[in-house]
Amino acid sequence: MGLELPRRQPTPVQLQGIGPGSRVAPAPIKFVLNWGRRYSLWVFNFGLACCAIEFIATSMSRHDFIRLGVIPFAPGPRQADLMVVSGTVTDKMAPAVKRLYEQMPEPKYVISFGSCSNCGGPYWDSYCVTKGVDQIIPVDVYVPGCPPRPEALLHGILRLQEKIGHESLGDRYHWSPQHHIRTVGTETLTAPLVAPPTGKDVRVT
Amino acid sequence: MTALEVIGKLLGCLVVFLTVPLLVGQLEHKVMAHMQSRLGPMYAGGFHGWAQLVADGVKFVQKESVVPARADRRVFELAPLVALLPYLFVLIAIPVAPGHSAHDLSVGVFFALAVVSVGVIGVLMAGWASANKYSLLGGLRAGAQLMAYELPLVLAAASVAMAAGTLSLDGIAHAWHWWWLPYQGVGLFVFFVAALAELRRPPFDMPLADSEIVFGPFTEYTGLRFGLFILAEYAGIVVFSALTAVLFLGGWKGPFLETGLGWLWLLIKTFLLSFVVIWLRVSYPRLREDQLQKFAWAGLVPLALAQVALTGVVRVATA
Amino acid sequence: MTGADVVFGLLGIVCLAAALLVVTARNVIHAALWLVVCFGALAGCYLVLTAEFVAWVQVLIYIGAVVVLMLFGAMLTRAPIGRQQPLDSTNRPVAALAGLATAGILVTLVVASFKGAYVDIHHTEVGDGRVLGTAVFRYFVLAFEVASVLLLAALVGAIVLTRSDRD
Amino acid sequence: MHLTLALVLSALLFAAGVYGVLVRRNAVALLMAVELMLNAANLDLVAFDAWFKDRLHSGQTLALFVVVIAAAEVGVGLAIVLALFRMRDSVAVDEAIDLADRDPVRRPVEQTQ
Repeated sequence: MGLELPRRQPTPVQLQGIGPGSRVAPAPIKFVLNWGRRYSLWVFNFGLACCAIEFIATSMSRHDFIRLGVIPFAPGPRQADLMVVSGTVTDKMAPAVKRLYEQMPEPKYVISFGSCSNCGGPYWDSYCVTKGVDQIIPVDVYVPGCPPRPEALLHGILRLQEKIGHESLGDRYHWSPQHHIRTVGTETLTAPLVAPPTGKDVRVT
Repeated sequence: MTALEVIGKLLGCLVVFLTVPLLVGQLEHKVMAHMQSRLGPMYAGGFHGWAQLVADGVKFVQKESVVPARADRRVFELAPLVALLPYLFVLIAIPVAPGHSAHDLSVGVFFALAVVSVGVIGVLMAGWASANKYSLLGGLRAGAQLMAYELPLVLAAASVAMAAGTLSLDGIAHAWHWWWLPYQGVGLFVFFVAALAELRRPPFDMPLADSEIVFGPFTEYTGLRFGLFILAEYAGIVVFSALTAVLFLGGWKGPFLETGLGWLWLLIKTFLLSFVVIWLRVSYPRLREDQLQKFAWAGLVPLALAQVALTGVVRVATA
Repeated sequence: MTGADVVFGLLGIVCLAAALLVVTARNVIHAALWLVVCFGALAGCYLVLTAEFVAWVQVLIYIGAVVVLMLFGAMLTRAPIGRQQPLDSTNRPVAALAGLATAGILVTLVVASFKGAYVDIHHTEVGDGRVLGTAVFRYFVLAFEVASVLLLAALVGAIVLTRSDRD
Repeated sequence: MHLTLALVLSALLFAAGVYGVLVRRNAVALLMAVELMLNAANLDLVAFDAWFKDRLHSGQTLALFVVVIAAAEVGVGLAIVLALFRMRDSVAVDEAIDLADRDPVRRPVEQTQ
């Protein structure tokens, strides 16, 4: 666990629709923007264990979370708005979870689905299980259960939508006028514990 | 034609371009859902989730736009526009009523096919500039697919142009009779299938193949640029459905109300064909790359040539 | 100076600039993309010269097929992003000299020979499908047949060349 | 419009093509320069067609034939380039100095066999 990360700079974020004026934007505009994010949550399933089966059941015809605008269409993280981590996050898998989270474009949301990803679940005393995915990435909604029923995920999605409906993007991102960039709060991206890929082992075509 | 009229027509094209693809997208959500005994979007906008794609659009505008560090930035940023704009230009040539299109060209068929074929350059640009091997593979597949299916597409269009004796879209729709359905039926099949392949729609979505190469050329695209690619896909469905309707199904012609409400017939035919596009997506599995090429060269090209020969024989016999 | 002159001149500048970028670009894909711009502007020039059919053939064949084929070929032969194995050989000064000499000779020649020649584009027959169809299938039908044989030979040749005989 | 405009543009395009053919060592880029030269010829043909008011439209027809031949040329040319690339892992034309299959400089493995 003694993994020390170098202190990282805040990540600059290019958001197209949100300028520095987003803090003072009139309420109707804020409402429309939040409404758009609320009902268009393209979901990226990080299925790691049995909870993934429940996630899939939620996407199928009986429960059908597309009703809520949660569209399981994004094949990769770049197009996703919502990541559902369903299953046991192991220390070996954790870098991949963090990496894929970081590949998602802002604004992005995470639902931790099931006891394992909430806190390690029944494997809380295992040497290789991450005690909760919130140790590596920020989580918006926790869905308890082992595994939770699909209804529980639907409830979690509704809770997330309520949260999105009341949030303000101007507060979520810090605008620094002298650099003309927006940054995500550093605390969400610099949580230690798992080393991110260094880039040396990554070959880009 | 006054300047005001021209501006009005172009504005009309733009409005159609921005609304009809969204309607087709919503249709796809709903048709797919009901075919899979689901409901599809129900909450966005209230009544049966009618505003789902509006919400998607509002969201795309707000998303972070990521350009990979190793990507070729300018080509990467330009690619969605190159993929989208050709479809807008084609819309200008499509006749909505006898003698009514935004701009009637004497070589309309050629214009439409030529401009549509430019769109694939956007996909190739996206595939190469993303600096991602899956994108590059997808781009290569898209290029190979386009080259294979361009030939039957043009041959089928040539057949119907031969039958009508003109290259003008308006003239072809004028010359159309109901008995062209059996007469040009093979051409209709070839054109529609090749159009599906040009659009990279399932079952011809090898370039995107999300279970093999993530999302092909669009893997690295986020936010608004990705939204433009999606819009290009649906605009492509609309444009090719409308082209098929004008070339092979008589455009504005219908059993009644032909004179006043011709545009309505065209719209109905376009939506019916779009429905078939969606239906095929839900029904058929994806073709393998070699099956895809074989289907084009050994299936569609001979069929298209046979259709051209048949049309030629009939034209000479009746001349 | 008429409107047609101005339009043609602007398209010509675009076309020429793109052509220069095609032969000087450091990256083969960029060169191919500039080729698209060049051919597009050239199609516009054909439209000004009332050759409507040729213009759209230019777009369909050159942009839609030839450039796509070139991009495809460049990608298959591993065109990386950014700097790469240099595209140009070392004889750049000689090549520039030859290019400039060609330009100088040809431009002086055509300007001297056709000074003041005027194309009356408002009273020429527009080269649409009917006109060119008549020309090709009535007066040039032998050339047409020969061209089709040539295409067939090229098709067969390309297939033979790319076949791998290992299996 | 003035005929010289079109002719000068065509001449300059041709010169750009000449420069490209002489300077390029990547075979695909070289093919592009050849295309530029063919297009310069096409522009001449179309311009003279409009100038002569040719009733047979032989200029435009010839331009169409040039387009056909250019397409065939690119097809065969790229096939050759791909064959070259498969054999030598390079598309540099100045490395393809002989027509033999075996190149002792670039393929030491085969040389030892």
